[in-house]
Amino acid sequence: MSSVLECRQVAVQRAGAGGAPRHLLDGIDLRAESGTVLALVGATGAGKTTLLHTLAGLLRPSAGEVLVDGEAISRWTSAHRDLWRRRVGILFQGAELIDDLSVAENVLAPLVPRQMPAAQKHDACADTLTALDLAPLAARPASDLSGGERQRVALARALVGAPAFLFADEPSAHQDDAHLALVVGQLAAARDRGALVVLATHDPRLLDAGLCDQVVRLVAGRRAAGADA
Amino acid sequence: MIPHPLVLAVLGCDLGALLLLLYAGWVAARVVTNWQADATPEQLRLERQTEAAGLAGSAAALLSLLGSLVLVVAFAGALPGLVPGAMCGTGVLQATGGRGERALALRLLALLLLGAWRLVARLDARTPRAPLVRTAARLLLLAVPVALLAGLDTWRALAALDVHTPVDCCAVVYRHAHEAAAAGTQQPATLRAVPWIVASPLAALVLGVAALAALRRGGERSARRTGLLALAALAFAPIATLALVRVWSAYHYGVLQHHCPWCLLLATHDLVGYPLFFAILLVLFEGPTAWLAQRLGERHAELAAAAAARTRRATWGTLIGLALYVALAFGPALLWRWRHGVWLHG
Amino acid sequence: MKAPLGLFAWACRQIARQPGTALLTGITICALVTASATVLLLEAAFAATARELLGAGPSHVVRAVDATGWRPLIAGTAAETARTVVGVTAARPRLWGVVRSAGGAAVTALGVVDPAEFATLGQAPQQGQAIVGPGVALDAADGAPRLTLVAAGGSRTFVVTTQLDAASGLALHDAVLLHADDARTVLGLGPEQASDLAVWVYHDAEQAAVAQELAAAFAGAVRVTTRTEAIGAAIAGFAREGSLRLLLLVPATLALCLLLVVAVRRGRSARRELGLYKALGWSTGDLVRLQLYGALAVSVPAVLLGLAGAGWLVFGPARSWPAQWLFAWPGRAPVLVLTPAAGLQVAFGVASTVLVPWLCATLLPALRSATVDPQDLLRGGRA
Amino acid sequence: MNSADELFPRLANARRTVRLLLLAAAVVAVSVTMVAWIGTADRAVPARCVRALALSTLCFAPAGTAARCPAALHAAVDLRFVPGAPGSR
Repeated sequence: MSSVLECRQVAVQRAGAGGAPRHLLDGIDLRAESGTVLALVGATGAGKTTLLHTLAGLLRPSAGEVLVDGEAISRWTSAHRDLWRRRVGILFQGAELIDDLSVAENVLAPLVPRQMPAAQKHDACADTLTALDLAPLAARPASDLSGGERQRVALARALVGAPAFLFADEPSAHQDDAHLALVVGQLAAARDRGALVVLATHDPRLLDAGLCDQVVRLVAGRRAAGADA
Repeated sequence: MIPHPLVLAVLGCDLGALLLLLYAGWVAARVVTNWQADATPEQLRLERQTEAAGLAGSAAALLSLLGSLVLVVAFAGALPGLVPGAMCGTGVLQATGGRGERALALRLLALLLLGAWRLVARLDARTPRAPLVRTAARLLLLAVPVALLAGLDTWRALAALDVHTPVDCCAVVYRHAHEAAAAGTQQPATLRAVPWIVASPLAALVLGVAALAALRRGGERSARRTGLLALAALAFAPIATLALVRVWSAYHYGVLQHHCPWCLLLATHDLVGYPLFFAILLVLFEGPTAWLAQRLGERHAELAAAAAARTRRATWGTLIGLALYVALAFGPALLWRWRHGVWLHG
Repeated sequence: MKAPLGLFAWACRQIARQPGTALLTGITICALVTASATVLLLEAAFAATARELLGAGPSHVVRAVDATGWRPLIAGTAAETARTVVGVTAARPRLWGVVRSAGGAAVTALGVVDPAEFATLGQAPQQGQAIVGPGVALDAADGAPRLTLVAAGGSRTFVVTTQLDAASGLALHDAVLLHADDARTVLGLGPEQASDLAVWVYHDAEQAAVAQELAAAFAGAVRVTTRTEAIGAAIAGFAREGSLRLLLLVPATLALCLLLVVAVRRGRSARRELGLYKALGWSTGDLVRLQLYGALAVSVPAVLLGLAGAGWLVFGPARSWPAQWLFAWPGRAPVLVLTPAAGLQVAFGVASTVLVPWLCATLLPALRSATVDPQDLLRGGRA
Repeated sequence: MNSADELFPRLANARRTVRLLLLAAAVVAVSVTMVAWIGTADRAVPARCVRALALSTLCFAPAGTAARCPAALHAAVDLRFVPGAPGSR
């Protein structure tokens, strides 16, 4: 089922030092359809992560609207945005793993409250771990992993529920070339499965991999004019 | 207060419900004053607390219902053994010095208000923009003080329970019957029973027709049909209760003048009072719920589907309650007539 | 078989991550339930036993009274007087009283007035013989077991033909059954006298009414006690003793409060993880259920084991300990009766007075921590 | 890893431990209830004693104490049931 994600004049502000409002995003417009990859590029602090989290429903825009198939999800109550995130896979910049749980348990976490047979949950975890070369680390606690391994576990956690929307913040961070190919392969597979993949990245290896259908450049919270590829 | 386990259970449930209701009421007050659909951190925190308050309120409603059921079981079955002279709940209520009746009435009112709040809150939770959040909060703020009063009255009634002074349990029941007889109406029992013998089947018939009419899908006059159903249910509940106590209970007791509601809850009468009063309460709850859900569905388009489903379920609930009452109230009377050839009332 | 991987399993995993707190919570709840359930169960068992067993006993007991206390009754005339009252179906004089054995213990001497009635228990004692209850200590120095009682006219020694087994302990634990004449001698009664009069009526509901007519039928001052009053007085005394023992709940309740503080503090520190779950698609209801399952997984077994512990202390081999400590019961306590209804009531009462407050105390912090929003997690700058 | 126990060993162990604990608690509770039930089976004997000797009190308190026969208490006297018998408080 094809979906359309849109932003109309989205702005996000936060109380800065001394209480004066600080604009993290201002006047953002964009549109992306499922089955494509959208890359958000820009310098550190340009607002890539904030826009990614706003699209994922983690942040509510101070102005403007985020629409999915014409429905303004940004106006929904928190409870409904929680449930909407079951169609979403999120990869945080810092991986955000639960250190004293094992790799497999971290990947299982999103599926725990869902009404799915246990076998289906198990198979989804096993397949995702194998696809990202994490099967040997399944029983290891997340605290014992390297940076690259943590990022791949976080990606596996984002992919395990076969999400309709995948929001990945720096998915290629700490990855060597061998594992980068695995990551790109999984992102492409998600796209080919019909998901809308939104990446926030600095990594030219990712942009040159021929993965992205649309690139949006952000400068100081605004969309840079004419910069789309 | 006698440390009877069921008394402890009622107090435990009420204490739990009280704690949860105070939390839910605090959040409801903040919703009524501070709720605006924007993206400030305060609004986000308020939305989260509203979710939590909804869960706390539901848990409190469940505990209140459980506490009320345990209280009725205690009055009907466990405490008569400790009150000298008490044969059933009537004697126990006497031993509470009249506080018991008021506590039960307040608990019923609190449960009605919590039921209305839960209906609105659950419909509201089914829609992404929560159009009814303020209405639900106001209803909860209405229910909280009533629930607190009910809890206090219950504790006072149980504390005032006198297990030393004998009560004249059945004498009270027979005195009421004789007072009714001597109140200038020297008619025989039959004539005094006629109004109830006519009114209760008639009320049941009207309620049944209204429910079946409300079940018919759609149509522009569906709001009026559920309105009629609500009115029929509100009229049916008191008539059915009084008719049960004044007339139809005689066919369970086998005695004419024993107008006692509590003896129906005794094991000697197969606890038939529990399903009977459950049926009446089901009609009392579900009848108005059908109309309320219908009205909410009309006023908020995004609620239409969820409201229609709830209206249909409430109408079926009313029909089930009605069928249960007819079977257990009128059934024994018809059986008696078929077996003995005459009505017990002559 | 693939183990279910739902909220309950995840809640169990959360417990396994902090086993110490869970164990301490469980032990405290178990102790609290055992303590309160033992007292309530003992009271319920005592009341149920008294009602069931004494139902076979007399409905009224008539005692003659004067300014100094009890006076013996003239057995024959008293029984005839009682039978004149409407509703009385039988009246039987009784010979009984408290005497001391040579060893110093107080025992209850009972005269077998009606050997025919006694036949259901066995051969009635002849003169010079005695049948003793399981709790009476005998002196068996030279072969045949004997019992010496210190009586009104000096000490008397009896040959003990039978010592009843523990099953009769509820009724005759410290009783000494004697021939009627021996009983009168030991109790200092005349040949026609009796300690009091046992009366049976046709219908139990008439107890209160017949009591007044019985008192009026006797010339002298008498005190008539109905069976309901006798049982009520015994239960009330027992309940008063028991209620005092409930004070031992104070330390256990304080321990539970301490654990609540730990639970609230743990809830606050888990906010970051709960915020992450919210970001991964969990709802507030899921988080509350997770913490509720965790609380139930700890408290339900603790309550069950607590109730089992109380049951063991009241009915099991260890039943003598609470009987001695709570109610100064000497020696081996009898086996009490407990009706299913009374047992369920106690279990239900204790579980709700411990489980419901504990779940509410767990639910409220759970509700507060479940209201975390992913934005709180993100604002922490780590994401 | 074809089974959940292999992929999630600690999760499976934790769940199994709690289930065992719940089961053990239930078994202990049921067995104690059975002990209580069996123990109460022999109440026929005391019932016969009460009927045969017309007893109006049971032995829950030692002879000679107020709790033994509270209904027999008289406001004006202590507990000596028989004149001349040694005081037994």
